[in-house]
Amino acid sequence: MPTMNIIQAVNDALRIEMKRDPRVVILGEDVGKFGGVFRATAGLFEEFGDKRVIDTPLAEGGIIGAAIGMALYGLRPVPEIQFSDFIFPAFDQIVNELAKYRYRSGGQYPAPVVIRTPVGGGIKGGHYHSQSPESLFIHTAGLVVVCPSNPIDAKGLLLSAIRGEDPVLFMEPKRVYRAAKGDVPEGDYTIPIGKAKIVREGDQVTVIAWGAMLHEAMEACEQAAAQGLRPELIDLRTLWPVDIDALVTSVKKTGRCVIVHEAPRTCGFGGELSSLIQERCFVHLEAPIRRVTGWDTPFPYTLENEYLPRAPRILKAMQETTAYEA
Amino acid sequence: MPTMNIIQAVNDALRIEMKRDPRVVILGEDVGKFGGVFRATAGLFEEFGDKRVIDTPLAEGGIIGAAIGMALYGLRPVPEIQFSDFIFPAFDQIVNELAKYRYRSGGQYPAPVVIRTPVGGGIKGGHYHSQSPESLFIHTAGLVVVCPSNPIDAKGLLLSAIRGEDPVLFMEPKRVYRAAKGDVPEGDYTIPIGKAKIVREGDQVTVIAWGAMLHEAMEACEQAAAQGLRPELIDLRTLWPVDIDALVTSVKKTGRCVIVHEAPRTCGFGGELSSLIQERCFVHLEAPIRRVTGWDTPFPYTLENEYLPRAPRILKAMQETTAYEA
Amino acid sequence: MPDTHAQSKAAARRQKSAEPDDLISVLGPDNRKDAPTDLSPDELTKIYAMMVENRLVDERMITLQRQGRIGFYIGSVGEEAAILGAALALRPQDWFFPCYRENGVALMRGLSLRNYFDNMVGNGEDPVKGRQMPNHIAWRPANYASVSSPIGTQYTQAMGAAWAAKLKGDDVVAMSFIGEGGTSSNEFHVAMNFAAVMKAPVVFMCRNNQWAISTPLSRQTASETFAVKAMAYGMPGIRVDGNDLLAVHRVAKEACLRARNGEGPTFIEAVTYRVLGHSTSDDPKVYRPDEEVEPWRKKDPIERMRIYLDARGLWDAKQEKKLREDLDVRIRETFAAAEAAQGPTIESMFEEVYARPFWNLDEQRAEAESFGTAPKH
Amino acid sequence: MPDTHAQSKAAARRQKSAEPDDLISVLGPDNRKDAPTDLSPDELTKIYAMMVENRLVDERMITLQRQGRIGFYIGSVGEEAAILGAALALRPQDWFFPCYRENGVALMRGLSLRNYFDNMVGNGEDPVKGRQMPNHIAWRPANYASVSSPIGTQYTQAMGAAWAAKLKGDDVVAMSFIGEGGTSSNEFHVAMNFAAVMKAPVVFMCRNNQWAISTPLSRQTASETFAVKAMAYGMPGIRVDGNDLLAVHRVAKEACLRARNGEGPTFIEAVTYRVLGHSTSDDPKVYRPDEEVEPWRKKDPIERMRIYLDARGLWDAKQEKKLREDLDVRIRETFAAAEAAQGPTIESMFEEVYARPFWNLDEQRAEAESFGTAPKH
Ligand SMILES: Cc1ncc(C[n+]2csc(CCOP(=O)(O)OP(=O)(O)O)c2C)c(N)n1
Ligand SMILES: Cc1ncc(C[n+]2csc(CCOP(=O)(O)OP(=O)(O)O)c2C)c(N)n1
Ligand SMILES: [Mg+2]
Ligand SMILES: [Mg+2]
Repeated sequence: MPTMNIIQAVNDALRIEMKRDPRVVILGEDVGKFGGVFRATAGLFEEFGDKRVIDTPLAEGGIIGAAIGMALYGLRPVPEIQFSDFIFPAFDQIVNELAKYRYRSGGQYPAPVVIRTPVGGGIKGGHYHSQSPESLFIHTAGLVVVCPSNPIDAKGLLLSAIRGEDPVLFMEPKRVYRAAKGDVPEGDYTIPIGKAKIVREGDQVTVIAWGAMLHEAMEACEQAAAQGLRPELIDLRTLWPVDIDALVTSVKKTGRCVIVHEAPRTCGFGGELSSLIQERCFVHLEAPIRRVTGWDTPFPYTLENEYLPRAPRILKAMQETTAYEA
Repeated sequence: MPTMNIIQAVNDALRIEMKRDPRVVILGEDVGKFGGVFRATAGLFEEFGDKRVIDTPLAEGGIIGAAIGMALYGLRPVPEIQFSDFIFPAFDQIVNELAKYRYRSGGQYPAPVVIRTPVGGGIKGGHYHSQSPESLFIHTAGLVVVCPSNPIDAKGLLLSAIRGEDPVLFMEPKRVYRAAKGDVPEGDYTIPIGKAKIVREGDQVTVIAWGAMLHEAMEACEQAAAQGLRPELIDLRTLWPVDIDALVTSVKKTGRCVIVHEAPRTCGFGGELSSLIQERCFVHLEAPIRRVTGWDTPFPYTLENEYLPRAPRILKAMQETTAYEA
Repeated sequence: MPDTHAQSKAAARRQKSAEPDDLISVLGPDNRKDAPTDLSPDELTKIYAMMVENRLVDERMITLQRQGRIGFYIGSVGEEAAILGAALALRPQDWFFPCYRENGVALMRGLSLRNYFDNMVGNGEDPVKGRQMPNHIAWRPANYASVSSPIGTQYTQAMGAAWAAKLKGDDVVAMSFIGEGGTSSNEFHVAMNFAAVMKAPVVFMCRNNQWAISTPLSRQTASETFAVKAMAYGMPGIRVDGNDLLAVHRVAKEACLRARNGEGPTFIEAVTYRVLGHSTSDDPKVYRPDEEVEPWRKKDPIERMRIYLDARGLWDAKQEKKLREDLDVRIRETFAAAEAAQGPTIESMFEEVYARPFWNLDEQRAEAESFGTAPKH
Repeated sequence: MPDTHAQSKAAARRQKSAEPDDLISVLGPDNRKDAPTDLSPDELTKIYAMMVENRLVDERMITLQRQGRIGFYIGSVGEEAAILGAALALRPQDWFFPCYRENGVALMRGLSLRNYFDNMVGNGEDPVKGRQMPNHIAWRPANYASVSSPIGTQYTQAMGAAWAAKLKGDDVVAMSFIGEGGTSSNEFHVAMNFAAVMKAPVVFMCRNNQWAISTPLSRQTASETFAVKAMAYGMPGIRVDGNDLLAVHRVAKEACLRARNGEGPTFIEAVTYRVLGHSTSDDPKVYRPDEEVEPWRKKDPIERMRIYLDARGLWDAKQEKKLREDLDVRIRETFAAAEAAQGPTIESMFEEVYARPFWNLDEQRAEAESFGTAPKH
């Protein structure tokens, strides 16, 4: 099995699916000859030509609006938004149009568009190259939201997403785009949407993370284990529909829970997860569910490492949560 | 004191502030001669002229982008978005620009824009005239979010908002625009941003609501009281910054909590409130915090009364919550 | 350092630039019987009957809305030629992306009157299952896309569908409508621009009915016409008398041919007038004088067609009477049936959010069903 | 039913329409010494020195970025005439809404080199407090608005500020810049349209440097020029040689005068070229041949001005040498000082999100401070 990083895995998935399904087209800013600013579509223009890998004018609303029309017509568009920070000019097309198209047409018109976009901080990108907007899209009924933490999941989930019947926001954690490497199976395989993965088993505290922060959580878990703690670490992989069974089973076992994400805390996905778990595991909870998140500020430039929920903060929350006595 | 509905109270507040502060300008679609599709700006065009009450081209991004420029320059723009469902073409200007302008300029450029917009369902408006998008804006650091439930608060809060230094999303509950009446003090008064109001005192269960759903919650509380229950009902009034002290004090007293909102449940503001309370009142909680909300679907047309969290659903949640024994 | 290449191109453009501002008319002010058209007598009387049906349906629905029997209505009174004349240029395989006044096109392309009324009452047989407001329909068998309220979004989607057809090599054109107010929207710009760059086979229709709710066109643009906007995109812009069905049909057909020939998109401004309020929620008396409306009533597109058909001997008073009487009966009976149909089930509220409901929707459906149907407020 | 009013207006428009496509040049291909200008010799040498400063700063920053001493850089090499020539037409009370390549204008309007470099390293003395990437500055004393990355948003805000000035009756003009790629954005459209409808006193500059990262201008528009887009809005559109400082200054000054005379906005396409990569993150070799770049190096706007000044006897090799040496020292010393300054405090991360921090920010600040500064990854 070849060793790949996330960019290569995404590229591999796109190539496989474009070969398999002539309906798949890629469109976006600089995705063609250049192969995308992160090179995720590199080589596809050469292989599949300018009718299937298409550089567009600079307008995200046009990219997504066009993709919707293409999907209605029967194609399988996989638009790229260069940075998720620039998805907002397309927000109306995503939230009012794409997410509601099947429902509002009485089921006559599915709109299976898979929007790929890099998310998150840690690359010295400041406000506009670092945001994690997942909760806005999870709040929007009609969208599937995916965020892999490693190349194996990235490839398998992207293949599932493109073959699915629902619109998907496929968030790629750019901080570990190259750093997260793995032995990726060759050829075709899928990883199911909606299934979390227990990355590390334990029985004292459940730690929930995804994307780039999964790696911080992993580091914190290792440090905790070195101190004799037994955390259970869950990689959500699909944010919506969240794998509620996996979460409930784990928290019923551990009685304690720490949720990690990069986005600002208030109205972030952590609040939803905390509520879902509290509603379902009330009698099992031995400590308050904790959230370790980005602060409620715009994403800063110089202090990004102080902004992000890095391992020391996660570790401390785990320690306090496991030590908690009512 | 004159009896007013919410539209009249909003109109009154705008008139008072436009007289007091020449920097205040109103802009939006149909706000001028027509006085707005809900007539909230009626008469202001005649009184203050076309330089201060301005009909714009049909582009919400232009309305908000212009308002930002005006605020930077020193005016106090109060743009209207005709329905909050149509705020999304302006989403980038609100989320990436307005909310971050003070921060990203190192404090050099405050951008005090107050965006007025009707929200919520119950008027047979279907998908596109019924949405409650508050959680998207609460998630956005830099914005204040307000939603009054009655004319007295509407007037006092709007005056506070326009006099404040922060950008505000001022959500007006259109379902009770005319139905919610009250004796509104004449002339100038303000109601502080960030302070909730205990609408009904009780000690068995805390019910949290705002806007149009406050009235459903009130009805449910009355029915509950008739059955011998003693609910405490809190009208948030300001959604962000939420009055955390009021919530924590109440839930520490009651040990039980029901949160009500119209927006879809998943990643709605209810999840945030539930988490905040759980984090702070863990040992006091005698039952799981419950959310009674809109369903996780687009807002439907015919079945809107089955979609909205009406009194019977709220009542049942209160009953179950108070009856809960671990 | 003059860029001579651009300059010679520019000179060529200026020669063509007579186009965008001329108002193309075929019927002319007198609706002359020798007005040229390639529509056959049969096609002419059919489209005329369709215009009348559209009008009578609109009028009836407005009455029913006043009676509280439907919740809302937005019609196309006075704009039938601009709408139906353009759509008449389409073939069955072509796609149509409506704004919200083009319901007549759905009927013309085969949506049953019954289904149209099902949508008006939002019953369980409504093609969109009672999920959207009246006039917000979708009808896949006719490639009639879903109406949505947010202004302009349909233009961009039409561009995407047309582009998809081109990529697939299909002989398919997409047509979309927007109001003149909608030309101010984001969507107008990106749709026009992408379509021109990609040479997508799309016909962009603009109903310039001169009002956007209470906002006059002078608040939408400082350009002399809307048609001229096409020049910004390097696309032909056509200005046509929107109350002249023959003229609208002609320019739309030419635009379809250009699209099919690989020449890309066309923008057509159909100059017409919104003689009624914006919708049943609006009262235009507040913002515009009746005198402005009066002259436009005289230019009623249905009346103009009737005079023309009459002059050509293709139509007479007897036919007119019968058409109207038949329609009246059909509309009343069909509406009564739609009104009597069952509403959508609570279960249906949770379906088709996704291809299959997720666990949260299953849970919520069960909860909603436990409360049954809510009392109406 | 021809609309004669619109037609006569249209005819008038067509007569004027020579404008948008002509490429206005003053220096001409030979940078002739008799090129007319109303800039005084003193102004000319000053603006020349400013161009050189801008260039040397850019070059130095790119080097420092390669050395890992700053995180990112985006400069304006080759586009200095388009940028500084236009801004030179502004007065102190005028407002400037930059895209991200116009930092030279901040320097020209009084931002200290030290503060500029503070922003490059994101230290605690950075005017934007280390909160934004390099090149994303704001400088209120010069009415220099905040740079933000999302393309085009500055155009709409500039329109709003200009409109506000007009509403207040102030003699103030706003100028904004966008790239030719940015003309495809939503913001371009709404900004241009609102400005024209409201007759806002704004000068819309477009640097047509022919590339948007890897995307050539042929993928941004099917129109022959960008200037022609102004016609869609009923606004004058001007096309100017963007490497000719005298020409850019002239048309910008005329546009400012129109704005001040109540004649509303002007759109100016400055034709230039992005001779380097998009930013330090980009490698243009992947997508464009070097042969395309070469001719543009010969049209370097600084070189052209130098030849002109030289010919007029206003500049010589000695002055050139001294200017460059002085700048080099000043840049090195100033950067060293900025680099040595303290970083922003953790507390500063929580300030100015709102006028005063809310309870959540107070809580979070305390938590963040308890961890201190994070180890760098
Ligand atoms: C994005 C958006 N903003 C506002 C509205 C509210 N609205 C509905 S129709 C309308 C006016 C549209 O005018 P025009 O485009 O001229 O079309 P017409 O109704 O005249 O056919 C407005 C402002 C909307 N539907 N969508
Ligand atoms: C809304 C948005 N989308 C995408 C980007 C990413 N991006 C940054 S610069 C750029 C190209 C801009 O090209 P152009 O407008 O021609 O300006 P230039 O860089 O050539 O000066 C892109 C796509 C962005 N900053 N904002
Ligand atoms: Mg109109
Ligand atoms: Mg460019």
